[in-house]
Amino acid sequence: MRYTLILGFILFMIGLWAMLTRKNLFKIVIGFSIIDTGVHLIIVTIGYLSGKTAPILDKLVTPANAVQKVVDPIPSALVLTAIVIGLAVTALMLSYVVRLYKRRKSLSIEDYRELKW
Amino acid sequence: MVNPIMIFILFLGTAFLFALFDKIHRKFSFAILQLVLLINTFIAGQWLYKFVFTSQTPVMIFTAGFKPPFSINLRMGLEEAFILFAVNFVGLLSALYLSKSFKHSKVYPLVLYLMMIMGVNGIVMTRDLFNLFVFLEISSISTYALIALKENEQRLASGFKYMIASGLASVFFLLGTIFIYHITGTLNIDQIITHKSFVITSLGFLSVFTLMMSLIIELKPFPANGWALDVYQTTTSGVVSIIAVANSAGVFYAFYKLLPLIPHNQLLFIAGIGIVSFLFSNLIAIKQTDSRRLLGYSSIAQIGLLITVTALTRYLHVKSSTSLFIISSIFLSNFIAKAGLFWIAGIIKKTHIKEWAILRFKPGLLIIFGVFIFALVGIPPFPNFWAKWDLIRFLALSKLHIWIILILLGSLLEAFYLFRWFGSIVRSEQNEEQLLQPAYKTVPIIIFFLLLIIISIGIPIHIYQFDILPLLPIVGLLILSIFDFLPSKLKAIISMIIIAGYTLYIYPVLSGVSLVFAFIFLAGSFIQLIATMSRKGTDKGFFPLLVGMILSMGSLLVARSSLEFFFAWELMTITAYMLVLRGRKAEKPALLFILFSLAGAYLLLSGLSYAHVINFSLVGLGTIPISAHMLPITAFILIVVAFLIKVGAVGFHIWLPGSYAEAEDDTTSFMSSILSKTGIFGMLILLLFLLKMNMHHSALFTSMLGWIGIFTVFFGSLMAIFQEDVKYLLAYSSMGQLGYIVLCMAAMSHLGWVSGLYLAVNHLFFKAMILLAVAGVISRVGTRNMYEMGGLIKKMPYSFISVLIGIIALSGVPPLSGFGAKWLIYTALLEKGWYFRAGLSFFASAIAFLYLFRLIHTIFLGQPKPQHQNVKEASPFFLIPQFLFIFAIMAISMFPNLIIKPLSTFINPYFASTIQWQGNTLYSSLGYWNGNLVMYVTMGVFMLLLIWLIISIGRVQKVKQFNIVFAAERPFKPTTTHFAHNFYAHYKRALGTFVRPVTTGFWNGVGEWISSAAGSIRQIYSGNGQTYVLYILLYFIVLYFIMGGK
Amino acid sequence: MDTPLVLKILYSLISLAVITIWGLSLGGIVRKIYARVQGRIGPPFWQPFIDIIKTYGKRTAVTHGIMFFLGPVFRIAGGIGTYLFIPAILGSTIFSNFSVSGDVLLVMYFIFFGQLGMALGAGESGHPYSAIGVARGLAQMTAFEVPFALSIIAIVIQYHTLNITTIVLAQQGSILNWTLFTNPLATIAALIALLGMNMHNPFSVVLAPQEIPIGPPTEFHGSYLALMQTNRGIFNAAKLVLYMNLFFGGATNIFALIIKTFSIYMISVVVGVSFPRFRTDQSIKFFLFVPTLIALLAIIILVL
Amino acid sequence: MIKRLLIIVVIILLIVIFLPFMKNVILKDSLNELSSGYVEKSVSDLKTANIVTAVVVTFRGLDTLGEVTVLFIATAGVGLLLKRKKGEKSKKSDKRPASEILQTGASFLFPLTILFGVYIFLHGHLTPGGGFQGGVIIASAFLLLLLSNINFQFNHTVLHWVESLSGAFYVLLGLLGLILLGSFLNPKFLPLGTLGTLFSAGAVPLIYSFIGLKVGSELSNILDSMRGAEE
Repeated sequence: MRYTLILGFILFMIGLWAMLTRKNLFKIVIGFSIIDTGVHLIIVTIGYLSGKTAPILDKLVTPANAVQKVVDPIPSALVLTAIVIGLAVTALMLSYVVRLYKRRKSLSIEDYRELKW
Repeated sequence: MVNPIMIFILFLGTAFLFALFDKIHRKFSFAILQLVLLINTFIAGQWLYKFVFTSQTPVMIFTAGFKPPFSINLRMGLEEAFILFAVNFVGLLSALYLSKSFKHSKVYPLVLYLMMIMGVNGIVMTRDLFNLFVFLEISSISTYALIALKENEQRLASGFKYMIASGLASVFFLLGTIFIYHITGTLNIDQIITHKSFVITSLGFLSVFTLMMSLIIELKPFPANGWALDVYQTTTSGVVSIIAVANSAGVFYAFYKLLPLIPHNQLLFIAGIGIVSFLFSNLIAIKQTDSRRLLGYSSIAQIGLLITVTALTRYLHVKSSTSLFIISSIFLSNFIAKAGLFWIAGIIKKTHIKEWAILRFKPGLLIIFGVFIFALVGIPPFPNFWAKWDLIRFLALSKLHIWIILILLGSLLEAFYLFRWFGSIVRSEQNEEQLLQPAYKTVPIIIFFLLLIIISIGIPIHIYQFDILPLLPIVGLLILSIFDFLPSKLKAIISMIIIAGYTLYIYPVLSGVSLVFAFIFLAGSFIQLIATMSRKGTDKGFFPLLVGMILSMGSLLVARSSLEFFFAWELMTITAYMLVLRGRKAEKPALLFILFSLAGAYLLLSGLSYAHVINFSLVGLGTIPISAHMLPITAFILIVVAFLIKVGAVGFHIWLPGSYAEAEDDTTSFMSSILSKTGIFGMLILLLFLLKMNMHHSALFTSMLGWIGIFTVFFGSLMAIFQEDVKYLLAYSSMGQLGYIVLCMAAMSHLGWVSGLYLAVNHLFFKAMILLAVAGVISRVGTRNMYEMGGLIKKMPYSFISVLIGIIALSGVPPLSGFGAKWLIYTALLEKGWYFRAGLSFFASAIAFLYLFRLIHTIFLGQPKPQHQNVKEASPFFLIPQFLFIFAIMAISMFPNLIIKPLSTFINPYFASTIQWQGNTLYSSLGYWNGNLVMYVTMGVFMLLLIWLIISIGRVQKVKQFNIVFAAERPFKPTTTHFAHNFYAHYKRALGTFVRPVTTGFWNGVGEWISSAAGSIRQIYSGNGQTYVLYILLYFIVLYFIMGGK
Repeated sequence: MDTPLVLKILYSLISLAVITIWGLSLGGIVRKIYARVQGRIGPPFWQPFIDIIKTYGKRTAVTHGIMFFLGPVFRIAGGIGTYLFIPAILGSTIFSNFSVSGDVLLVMYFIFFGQLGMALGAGESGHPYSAIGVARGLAQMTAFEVPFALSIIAIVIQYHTLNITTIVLAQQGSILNWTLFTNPLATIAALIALLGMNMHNPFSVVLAPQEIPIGPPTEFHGSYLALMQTNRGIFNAAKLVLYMNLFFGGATNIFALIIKTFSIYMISVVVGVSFPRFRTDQSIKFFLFVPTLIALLAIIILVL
Repeated sequence: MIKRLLIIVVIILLIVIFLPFMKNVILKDSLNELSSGYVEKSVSDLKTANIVTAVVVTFRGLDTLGEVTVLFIATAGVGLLLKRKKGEKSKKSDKRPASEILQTGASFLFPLTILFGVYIFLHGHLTPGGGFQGGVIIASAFLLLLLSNINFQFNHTVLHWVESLSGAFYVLLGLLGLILLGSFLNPKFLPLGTLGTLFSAGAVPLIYSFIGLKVGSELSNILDSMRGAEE
């Protein structure tokens, strides 16, 4: 599953590229989201064990053989939290962008740099 | 004991229900909020109490009914309790501070506020890596949102920058966490730390590096911190104080918790990150004019220092209790002071630091402001001082020289801009403005102020086992502060009583040379205090500081350990600084004074740290067996330079003239005649050590010292003659006289020391006399320019007499005591074989005539000015001490053995005596002197001639001012007839090259260079959020390669 | 030392009287020499006595204040004191004066006593020329003090004492024992300094006739001036005696004293008549350069 | 241009630095000690069929509480930034109403979606999904409503009560664990039941239900705030 790992990092870099080069605030936020997604993908990959199934007991996965049959439940649990947190941050970022736009009617990050030095 | 998990339950329970509470009434919900914070403060406080005062061991709290690593656990130990208490407490106070904002806002900010504090609580307690991430996010996200409180465009822009930077940091954290989990198979921090050997693999290192970098970026290291500065600059005060202290505290603790993951050999890099941040933030802050941004830089610098100290103490395996003390003291100073300063910023509501001048009209707030600044700089007794003391000692023991230099350099930069700010407020000329001080805003500030004071007094007593003796200066200062409402005369009397009492109290401890200095410091002060009675009104603040300063000097004498000595030294410095700052135009000079004094203090600190002796003091000297290598050469040089700065030796003298001249007139007299001797006292102790331990090359050092002394004499005297301002003249004169003392002490012989001490005492007499007389004159004529005076002998004859006696004593003309000094000096120098130094000092003492004549002539003789027609004699309060000193001078002139004999006995234990007495004649190996006989002969001849003259000429007519032989005309006006301005033009033509301001130029250059460096470095903060992100990445990359990522 | 005090005072008075007469005559002689060099007849050598008697006789009309009044007293007390602290003739009880009260350092510093008092008195007169004169005088003094002090240091190194009598004793026996010969460099430096002390040309800018009438004493007249004129004689002689003691083997009798002091004085007179006047800054530079270097050389040689 | 180049360099260097993450990771083929412990314990001690749920709600319950809090904060933050104050009435919207299809579809789908959401969180301990997922589905139902009906107004009172109480009850359940069993968020104070049935896993389904309600109402709240900011 190394491919998904690498894919995760590719997403990371794409997001970073967006954050660093796009001037539009929305696009920067989207870039951040992409990074987040990449990291989530990485987390899930870390928990994946090839050929195994979701850690939920059912007919196939019985209490007796569960340990051999399931993937690591921890990263799944973690990614759940991470996603929610990512969502929260994104929501706030977007709200900021909305407010900024309301105030100055500009979405370019270059227009918000009178604070410096 | 309350289960710490209750903190979360309380926070969350109320937060979730907050919307409902709010529906009842805002007052109700706000009360709930405060109640929650109060209870949590109490819970944390209770634990803190247990940890500090009982032998409570840290406890682990498990959740979910499982043991870790299966469940998340929390820890409550001393560190946690300490930070939680601080954070919840500041949360409580800040909530109070924000009460008005909260009253008119939506309900959300209150909820966010609660959650932010809870987030920090969680960060501190949790022992699970991912849980740590969650709590970090909780506090960050609520911070993001709170920045928008009282929204404006700048807040929004800075908040957005903050979010993208901090968002990136949290992504790194996540990345690090998951890979650490992958490697170790656990998320429990304690388990991870026990498995930390995984760090050596490249994957392991990268994971830990990514994780730590995330935290470090959240700690806002230079230069990856532009976003944080914007937030500090814009966010509303109540919120920013929480961000700056509580949030940082949380993140810092997370860093502290995870630091064991860093391999030992990488710790220095981490320390390097901190020190870079500390140095550069302080450097750039110099250029800062926006008060909030300035505080932001200072916060970042302090966090940098904390990082450094934490990493270094871990690197050095410092005992945990000690390292904890150092870290928590630095932490606490910044915590309290920064919160307080940001709160004050919210009251001032001005951005530019100069506009803070309105504080001047709020003495209470100004004092608090000053105390906070002192706490940041590390002035005793505030916690930072103790931390610095211990820290530098450890670094010195471990020979981490470069770190000492960097830390002290950064501290000096910080002191520079903070004191510059303080000075500009105190001395600004801005008019009074309306300043609202609502109670809800002032109460938190006052509480923190009191807290700081309590802690500051608690530390020396509890941790360093100080008894009352070294703390007496503070006690004295406080007593006088209580009586500050009384009129000056009364306060002067109280001060005199206190000083007399103090002298009696310490008298049993004094012996030998310390008696001499006790006489100078305490008796000298006592007499000069009479002069302060001339102050009008209540003159608030003067007496507490003065008494503080005098008692600190006394403390120097009776200090038993290096720490006590240094404590008294710093206390003296800061009180003196405040006194100087009281002068009307003293802003710049006072800044120079404190800068050089602090630089000196830091040198002293590092010198004492390098010394392998813990009682560098006169009392301590006797209690320990002295061995060689006690004072390594480095220590010796550092300490001696520290004292040379205090004395104002050439090269370090540029602080001296300004601060002596611009201080209030009676203060100048204290400073010049008394305070400057503390440097001599210190040097004496140092030389005693040197003497006892037979240091290698010690002859070379003392010889160098001798040259420094004589050049100080020479340049001091030479510069004095070109001054138009009487106080500048006297300041340079002091510099010269102190140079003589240094020269004598450096001679390291019986006669040398006798003459040094003799001169020290004598200088007290004549310099105090002259300065008080001049103070009296200035108080009447209202100018310090000598050429604007003239002919005052007729108006102020008594002042004239004391100046006359003073200059005769100073110049060394027989028969007065000054000749004794000269005789002793030359004899000592010639005995020692320092011929060239003796020659130069002849020259210098001849030069002294020039300025002395100019002094007396241009003020008292020559043509009186019309505007001084109605000038009266100076106040008797000025005259009484002068005449007491005249009496003293006359006494020791008539009976030199009165003073030389005891001095000689005091020196006897250290050097074999080379002088003998025969009656009143003093014999040295080279010559002899009978002061008594000289006096009689001179007086006899003089009186005879005088009587003869009076008899022979009978009645003479006293003529008016212009009745002189002036080319048969009457001179036009006194201003043109009074030959005073540029009196020694010809001398300047001949020797002007020597007084070119080389030193001043040098120091100015240093200042200029630092300032422009700061100016160009801060250009990196372009204001563009994307650039800041780029910096973070670059920072990440560069550090990765520096730390040798594999 | 064992002489009773009254006797001691009496002796001093005698010694003082002798030196006063000699000092004043010396002044007269010099004026005569000056005149002759300049092709004039000049006043008789007893002219100073006449001058003094005349000025004493004049009514002393005005005073500018207490310091003005005290100035001349200081001045002459300084001159007399200086002389009294120097042992004038070796072995003579009468001429040993009050030299028991101090060594050469005392004498060096006592020289300032009169100058300071004079400067103060002149200062109170309020006359700008006085102040200018004082400024120049003091400035010049600081400069010639340097070679003088250095040569004294050289002597101290040489004889290991500050005691004038001891120094003189060490020079007895042969003319070659004189400091002049044992330590010529120091002597030369000191003699150049003497030119400054005596304020003859080229270092006469302090008094500078034709420029600032007579400098510091401008406002003084009558008895004041008389006192100062008397002092000029005493003080001059005292300095010469000091030089004689330090450099020229001292004197064992009054004639030796007279001859030696006269010869020493002639040196500065000769220089004085043959040179024009230096500006103050020039003379400062001069003193700090040539004689100082010579004196330094003297010390260096001795130390090595 | 230089900046662009710098960015490229930075990204390349980051890739270089991150290489060990991609290269050196040894992908495992069996559970590590901790996770196999989780699997065993959730079956034997907690009777929770969905092991992820066991981890999320029980073992790492504090995380989840924090997670809910984060969402709660986000709601507050968005509310602070975007929500209009009372009385600050929105201008009459001149947007055209949603299409017929959307309106009809929405009114048909809305109750079903809600029901689905409730199902998801109620069965969180048995099947994939749980409180968060269920909550999101419920919120999406409201989103549908918002899209289809431009004049739709949330009943804020109900929303607040649901949000507040569900959160408070969550904390209360955790507290009960503390009081009854001595550790916070211990769900075992309710009977554990039999593995794989609805009433199993102690308080987990209850907790997840509250989480579902809380998340649903919070997200709806965010939607409401964001809509308020539109004009």
